[in-house]
Amino acid sequence: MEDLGLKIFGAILTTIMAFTVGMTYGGIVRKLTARVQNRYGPPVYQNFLDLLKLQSKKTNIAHGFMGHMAPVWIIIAAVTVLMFIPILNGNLWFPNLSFHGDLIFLLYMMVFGSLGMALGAGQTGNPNSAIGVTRGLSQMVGYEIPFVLALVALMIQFQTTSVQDLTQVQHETGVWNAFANPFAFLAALLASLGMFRYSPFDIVGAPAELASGPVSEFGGKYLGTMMSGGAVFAFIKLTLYVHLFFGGAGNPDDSGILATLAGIGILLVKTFLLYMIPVFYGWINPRYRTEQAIRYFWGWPTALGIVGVLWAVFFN
Amino acid sequence: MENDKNSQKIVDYIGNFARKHSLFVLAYGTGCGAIEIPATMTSRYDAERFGIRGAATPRQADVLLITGYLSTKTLKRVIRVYEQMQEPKYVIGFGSCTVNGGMYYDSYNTINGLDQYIPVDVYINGCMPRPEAVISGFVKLQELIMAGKANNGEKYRENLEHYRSNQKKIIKNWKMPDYNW
Amino acid sequence: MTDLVKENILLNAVTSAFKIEGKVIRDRRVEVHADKNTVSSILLFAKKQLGYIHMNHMTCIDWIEQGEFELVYTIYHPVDKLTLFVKTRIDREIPVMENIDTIWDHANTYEREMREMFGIEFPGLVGEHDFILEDWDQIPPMRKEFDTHKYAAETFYTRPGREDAKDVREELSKRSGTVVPDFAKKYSRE
Amino acid sequence: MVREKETTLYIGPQHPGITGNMMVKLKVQGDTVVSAATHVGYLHRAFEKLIERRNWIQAFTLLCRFCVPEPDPMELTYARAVEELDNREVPERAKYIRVIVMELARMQSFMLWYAGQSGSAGLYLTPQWSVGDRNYILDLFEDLTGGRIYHMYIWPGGVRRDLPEGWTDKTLRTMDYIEKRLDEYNKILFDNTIFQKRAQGVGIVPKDKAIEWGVVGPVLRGTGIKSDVRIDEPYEVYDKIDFDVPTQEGGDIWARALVRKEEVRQSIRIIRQAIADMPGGAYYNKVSNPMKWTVPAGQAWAKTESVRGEIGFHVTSDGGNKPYRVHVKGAAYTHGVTVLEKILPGQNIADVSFILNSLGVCPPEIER
Repeated sequence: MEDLGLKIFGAILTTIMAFTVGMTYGGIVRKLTARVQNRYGPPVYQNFLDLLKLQSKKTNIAHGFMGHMAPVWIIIAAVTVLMFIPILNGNLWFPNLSFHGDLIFLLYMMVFGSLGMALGAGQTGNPNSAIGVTRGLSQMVGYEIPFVLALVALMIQFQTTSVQDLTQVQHETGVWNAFANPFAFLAALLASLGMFRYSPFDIVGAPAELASGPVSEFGGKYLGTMMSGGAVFAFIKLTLYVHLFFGGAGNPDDSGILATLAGIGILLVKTFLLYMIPVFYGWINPRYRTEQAIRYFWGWPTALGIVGVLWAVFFN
Repeated sequence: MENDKNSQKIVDYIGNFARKHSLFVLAYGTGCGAIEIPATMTSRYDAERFGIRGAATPRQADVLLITGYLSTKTLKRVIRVYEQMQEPKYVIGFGSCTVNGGMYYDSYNTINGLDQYIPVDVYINGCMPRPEAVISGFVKLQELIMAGKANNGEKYRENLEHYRSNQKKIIKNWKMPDYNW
Repeated sequence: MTDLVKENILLNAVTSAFKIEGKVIRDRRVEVHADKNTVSSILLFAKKQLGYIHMNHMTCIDWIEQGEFELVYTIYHPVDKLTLFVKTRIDREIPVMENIDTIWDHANTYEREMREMFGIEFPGLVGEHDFILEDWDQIPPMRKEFDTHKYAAETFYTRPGREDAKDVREELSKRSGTVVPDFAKKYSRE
Repeated sequence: MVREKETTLYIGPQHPGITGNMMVKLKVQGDTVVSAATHVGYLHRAFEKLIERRNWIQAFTLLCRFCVPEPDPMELTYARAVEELDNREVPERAKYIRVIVMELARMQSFMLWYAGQSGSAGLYLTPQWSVGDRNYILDLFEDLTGGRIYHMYIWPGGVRRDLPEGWTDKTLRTMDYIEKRLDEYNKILFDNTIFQKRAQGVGIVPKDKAIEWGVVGPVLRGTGIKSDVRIDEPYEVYDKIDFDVPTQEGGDIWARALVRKEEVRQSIRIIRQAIADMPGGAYYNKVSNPMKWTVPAGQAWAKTESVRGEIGFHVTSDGGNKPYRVHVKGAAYTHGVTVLEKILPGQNIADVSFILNSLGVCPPEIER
């Protein structure tokens, strides 16, 4: 039973860490954005204050059952996916369920949050929400293709679908997958631009077009819960990318306190740098129209993904 | 939730602290004062350092900023927007024309005195108020929030009949849903 | 400016074609006075024959003492840079005017506004009746007999002045020891 | 993604994408607009009625509020109409000062347009820069007139006060700074491929219909027709100053953006010339007692080129001390209603706010 206790403790620790890191990154991005825009900017912990304020709203209106469930659904989906991805490369403190899930399963699970959002937004009856959901799903169709191609390339190259094994391979050979299959990596990187929904791919909640899209009718606690879910999802995507392409973080053979802390440090550095790519891109670019965004993803990123698959098939 | 002025509970204190530092302003330029809002939000005056940022829809907003005079046609929309906002919510009257009509005191289409129709927390006077004045108005609102004195939504709920009768005096064709939360 | 050649040619062209009065106001400004029934044919003539293809403006002036509305159509020639005013007067009691939004599309907006603000009817004008106002049940507000101050004072809440409000001139003169000049005294608050 | 079903979508009055406070009612099929209708009146303050109750000078406090982003062209146009009625001469120096004020107004309004145009496209960096830099121009106005936004500076017969000491030097320094910054803006917005992709071929105003629809200003110049009140009917001292009027072919958002981009450079050029050529002397042909001032009976039509196009004032006097009737034609009056309703069908919903900004729709000018 000690094992189970450790697991539960690890799971709670993982969730707290994912939430904190996701929120803090959001705050850092706000601060950096402000500096780029010649401003002083809000404090780094501003997102926590916003969340606290939203959660302490005294009235909260829900539009029907799905409107009530959508934020819960999102956070459940976020925590579930979080359990299935390796946090520190098989570190004993954060084992969670990462040994049981594989990439294909993860792909399915990551859509779950959006699905909850879609159902909830549909029930609010706001046309902006409906259009926002349609746009979100269209965009997902766009970026999922290069992303899946990149993952397929990795699966073919290393003959495994397990995230754990993919990380292990990088640890053993010392070569990051980003270099082992650069085409797949680039395809996935470009797809990540759409995944993080910064400009030019913020078409879902485009303020000048759709107010704030699917979340138009959500306020107070619901919006706060969605914000937390979003923060966890950001951390999930970043960690997954780091483990798939950047050799993960931490040493699977050493689970001592120091090694764990060092692993967390490396994870933070890698995820932050990765996070900066869509953010940098977003600072200086206006927004695409929906069909332009899809055309973008089906252009170069998809081509790179196909090359990545061919590379995996013929050169390894 | 009781909000005793003298003895705030620790929960209230934390809540008020968060509310104070995170004010989502509804992006609704109801009048000409809206021209100074971009200046307030952007690089020279940068209101975001106080946690003030724009919100796109009334559901997400905390502060309704009435930027200037309200025509009767807009008043109807403002009431609708105000009622959609979630409590605790605050209203800032911006510019002289919200106080007493200002230079439009004799216009047949603008209201004089915003607080007859919706409760107002803070008035910022001037025509038009400079960004510094706007920020000082927000700081004043923050002080009120921290002292637990900004209870706009409660005031509206408790005196709903008073406000309704005033509103219906002006808006002739009343086709709006009831205030139900 | 100089001899106003272009202006006189224009004036002659319009006045001789329709047998109406007109005059050259100054350089680049020519006005003609027309009967309300000929206005649309003058405008069409000016647009098709003379090349006045841009309509700048369309306004209505309420001459309450004469019991008439004056309508002024301002049209412009983009090449000659001349402005032609076509003025007409219609009865204030039966305000009906020909609809010209078939000649210029954007005349529709002006006419809708006039219908709302002066109560002038334009037969065949499309568009909702509420253009600017909403649920307006008084007389059209831009008519001279509508007293906006009285209406505002009756309808809207008037905030009473402050009890301690002071007259600025008196206060300043008291503080600085100067005398309020005579001409300023009539503006003082009693 | 064309679906049979039509949805009604209201953009505004409370919507982040709308310019000011108005409403566009759209019928939408999928992502495509089928029909559009403009609803205005949310900002109706009955200015024209109120001006009839004010005397000639008091009207200025109301006038400048007609269109909030650019108050000065309104003052100038009204002042010119009143001068025409009153046969009042304007001193040469005042004319130069007016030109400088006009071009500064054009620049500050350009910067707001810039923010609106890139903000509605989803680029949030340049709005922060340009609205921030706009404050430097407003500082100049503040030094000159005492007000940031509303100035009440131009009066019939001249301007209200002379240039303060050192103001011209400060203006020239600000112009140098703005010119440097404009290069940086252009790198961010105009060199951006995504902006080009979004702006090109969208919101086309056809060249053959443009004049008939009453299109004016940069929108008309964006269709390739050279039309500018400053050269068509030179007022003040624009005929003594050397400047170009840029035009572009195409009639789409991109063409209009390029026209405006070039126009603001011309403004800088005009200001530099006007400061260099400025004569001395009086700045105000004084009205003896403005409160009792009467203007001879008559009608006058004056027009001025504002940043969004031609602004016209039709001023009628019955010989009294109050205007009998003042009717304003703003540039947005046709852009915001007729033109918008005509060019929106067939566009993507994503472009509605983009087109609104590009046409320079200013609701307070439509309903006044």
